[in-house]
Formats: sequence, structure tokens, C-alpha cells
Amino acid sequence: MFSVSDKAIAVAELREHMSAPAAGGFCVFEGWVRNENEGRSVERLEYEVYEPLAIKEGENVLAEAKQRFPYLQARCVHRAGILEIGDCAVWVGVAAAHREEAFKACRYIIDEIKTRLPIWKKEHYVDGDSGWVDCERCAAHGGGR
Amino acid sequence: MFSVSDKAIAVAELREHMSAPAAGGFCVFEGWVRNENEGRSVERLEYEVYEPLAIKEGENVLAEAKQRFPYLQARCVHRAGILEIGDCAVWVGVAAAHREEAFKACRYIIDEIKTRLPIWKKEHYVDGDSGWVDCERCAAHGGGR
Amino acid sequence: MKIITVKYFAMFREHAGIGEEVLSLDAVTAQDVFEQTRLRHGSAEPISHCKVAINDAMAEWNSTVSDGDTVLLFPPVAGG
Amino acid sequence: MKIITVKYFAMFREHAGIGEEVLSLDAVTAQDVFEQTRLRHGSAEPISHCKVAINDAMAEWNSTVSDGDTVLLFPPVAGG
Repeated sequence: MFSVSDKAIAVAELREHMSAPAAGGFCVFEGWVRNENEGRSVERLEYEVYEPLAIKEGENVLAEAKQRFPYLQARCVHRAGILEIGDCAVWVGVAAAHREEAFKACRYIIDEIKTRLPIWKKEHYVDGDSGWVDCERCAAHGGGR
Repeated sequence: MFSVSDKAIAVAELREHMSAPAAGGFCVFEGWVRNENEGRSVERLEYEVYEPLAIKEGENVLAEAKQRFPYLQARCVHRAGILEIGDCAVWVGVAAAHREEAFKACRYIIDEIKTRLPIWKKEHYVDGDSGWVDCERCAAHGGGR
Repeated sequence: MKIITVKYFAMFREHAGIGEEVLSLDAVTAQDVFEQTRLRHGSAEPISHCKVAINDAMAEWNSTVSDGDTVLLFPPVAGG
Repeated sequence: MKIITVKYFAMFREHAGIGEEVLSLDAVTAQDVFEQTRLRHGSAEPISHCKVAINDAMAEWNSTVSDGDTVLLFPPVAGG
């Protein structure tokens, strides 16, 4: 299940939903807002999400991950709105029979989420400036990280 | 920091200790007791830990992971004693600047913990039988999974 | 001429100064819409880094647009 | 002959029926201790799957044991 939240992600509650008696491995990835990007001091972030399509594509990503790395349970929640340093911007959790699938599905989901979903990140810098962050894939060509 | 616990692992509390303003990625792996192993129904598990050496080797593993995949914070807690289905047997958490190091360090730590530390797992089956689980590395030669 | 509703997101919206507008365009494909509104979304981003959706379904740049369609122009994404 | 304290863990302890014993052994290396107590720890596990520690420090099978040492015999591990 993929969802978008404009409130703090309820991490502990999400974990409760992941249990499955046949699950031997549970892998979580959380993206946190950090205080620096490309050498500039970041004060806060702003996420713009186009929900109708973000949810469709998010569900596609979860289904693809399941086909490649069969898992028992998976969820992903992405934040929208204003976030402060240390806030959780995205949470991905995968429970699987063994750790191999749990790790690989979790990694697949976050990698695809970051490049395919209509979600944009605006950085507000300590110096008062702000800017939209380039896509990760473009990073290879000298853009953002 | 590596530690051994004979009580339920306080997952939410551990997460609180992982925050770091420069951390952009946080990866967690949890090993859960599952209801089945090699086709046999498992009722509960028992972990025997030789603590003095488990802690020494656990700290070694965390230090090696940091050298290979520089991270900001890492912790691992392993259970000792009797565990029921669904209980968390081991928790590994790694916070790093980017997700690449967080995932890789987390994976390295759990892989090494499972094969190097003096920790043994006894399965108690639903049929009343019980047995020590063979090491993972021996699995390749026809032993446990 | 076709009546097309164009939606701009993130930096495209800021550059256009508007989130959505209804335009009468001589456009066959989604790429035509992108190019004919380029001044408004005012970005140097190559089209290959951007994405497009038509009526809330992801589309290709060579997808055909019809009279009454809503075309969504997405600048490069960087979620997570 | 050396006085060696031998500690057994997990399946080795269960097979020996005891967790620890003090033995007088004609042993030069840790491997000698493993072999001379094999009946007690009664496992078919090849030595290559097992591990040994001397006085709470991980050791090699060819490490020398001294009079008064404590030798820890570890069956294959399967943590996590």
C-alpha cells in the first residue's frame, strides 16, 4: 500500500501493520531531511506531491517489487508539505520470509519511488534562498546528488 | 553499539537514538521469529548467547561496517532467551548521509552477525521435538537454510 | 485548434505563475503542448528529464492529445 | 599434562551433559582439546564448522593451549 501524508509519518504504527507469522525478515528505509545538500545549509524542505498519479505509480512500484522479490507485506508512505531537519520524508517497510527479499524489495521500492513519482522537493536554505532539487537520475549529468 | 537483551527489544526507543542532523538515510533490519523452518512448524525459539565474546565480535562487526560504508550511527541488539512467533530476535539500525551506505552497512552487519557471533538458536517444534539450527554458512552444504 | 487544459507543477508552476490554464493550441502530441508552453513553464530542462500525463494517466511525449484533454507537465522529480 | 578448563556451548553442552569441566589433558593446540573431548561434545560437525576461544579471545585451532587456560568450544552458530 502506497500513501501520501501531510502529517508526521506514524512510524511505530506502520511497523505494527507489517507483522506476518511467516515473516523472518523485516527491512525499513526512512529518508530523513538532512541539514546540508551540495554544500548548502538547508533549513527546511517542502514536498509537492501530485497525489492521484503518485498513488497510482506508487502502487505500481510495490507490485513490481513483489514480482521481483516476493514479499509478504510492504508499505510506503511519502510526506507532502513542509518538513524540518530530521523529519521523516519517506518510509518504506517490507516483511518477507527471508532477509534477502526484504532488503532487495525495500531498496527497489525506494529507488523507483525517488525517480518515478510526481513528487518535487524544494529546499529552503539557511541564507534565505530556495530552489527545486533536480532529479536524481539527472544527477549523473552534473545536477543534484 | 552492540548489545544483548533478555527482554523484548525496545524498537521505538532504539530509533530515537539514531537521529543525526546530517543523516539523510536510515535503514533498519529486524529478524523475526517465523512459524516455519525447513518445512517444520515452529512454536518458539531459544537463543543461547555467550555474551562476553558476542559483544566483542559484535563491536568488531560494527567497526568494520563503518570502515567499508561510512555511517553516522549504528546499533545492533540481539535477543537471548525464549522467543515466540513474531518476536524480534535481532535489530540492526544504520543512519548515514545517503541511502547507499545505510543499506549496505545494515546488510553487512546482519550478515556478519549471523555467521560470526557465538549465538545459537534452538527451535522448538509444534510436534514437541526440538533442535539446534545449523549455521547459515553450512547451509550451502546441505544443512540449515 | 484544440482546447487543452494544461497543468504545471513545482518549478513549472512557479515559472508560469499559474497552476493551470485552458489554452487553444494547434497541437498533435504531448510534446507539441510542452513546446508551445515552454515560455510559460520557462525551464532549460531538456524534455527527456521531464514527464507528461494526459487525463491523470502517465503518457509518452508522442501520445496524441485530443480536444478537451488535460495535459500535466512534470519537471524532473526528486522525491524521498 | 595440562590442567584445562573446557566450556561447552549449545549442542556441545547438551551432549556433554555439562557446561564446563576441568580436565587434565595431553594437549598442545586447541584442536587437541577439541579432539580429546569429541566424545563428550559428541557432534558429527566437522571442526571447520566449529570455532574456539581461549580465555575469552577468539583463537585458531592451531593456537597453543597453556596450563590453566580456559578453552571454549563453539558449535556452528546461527544467530539472528
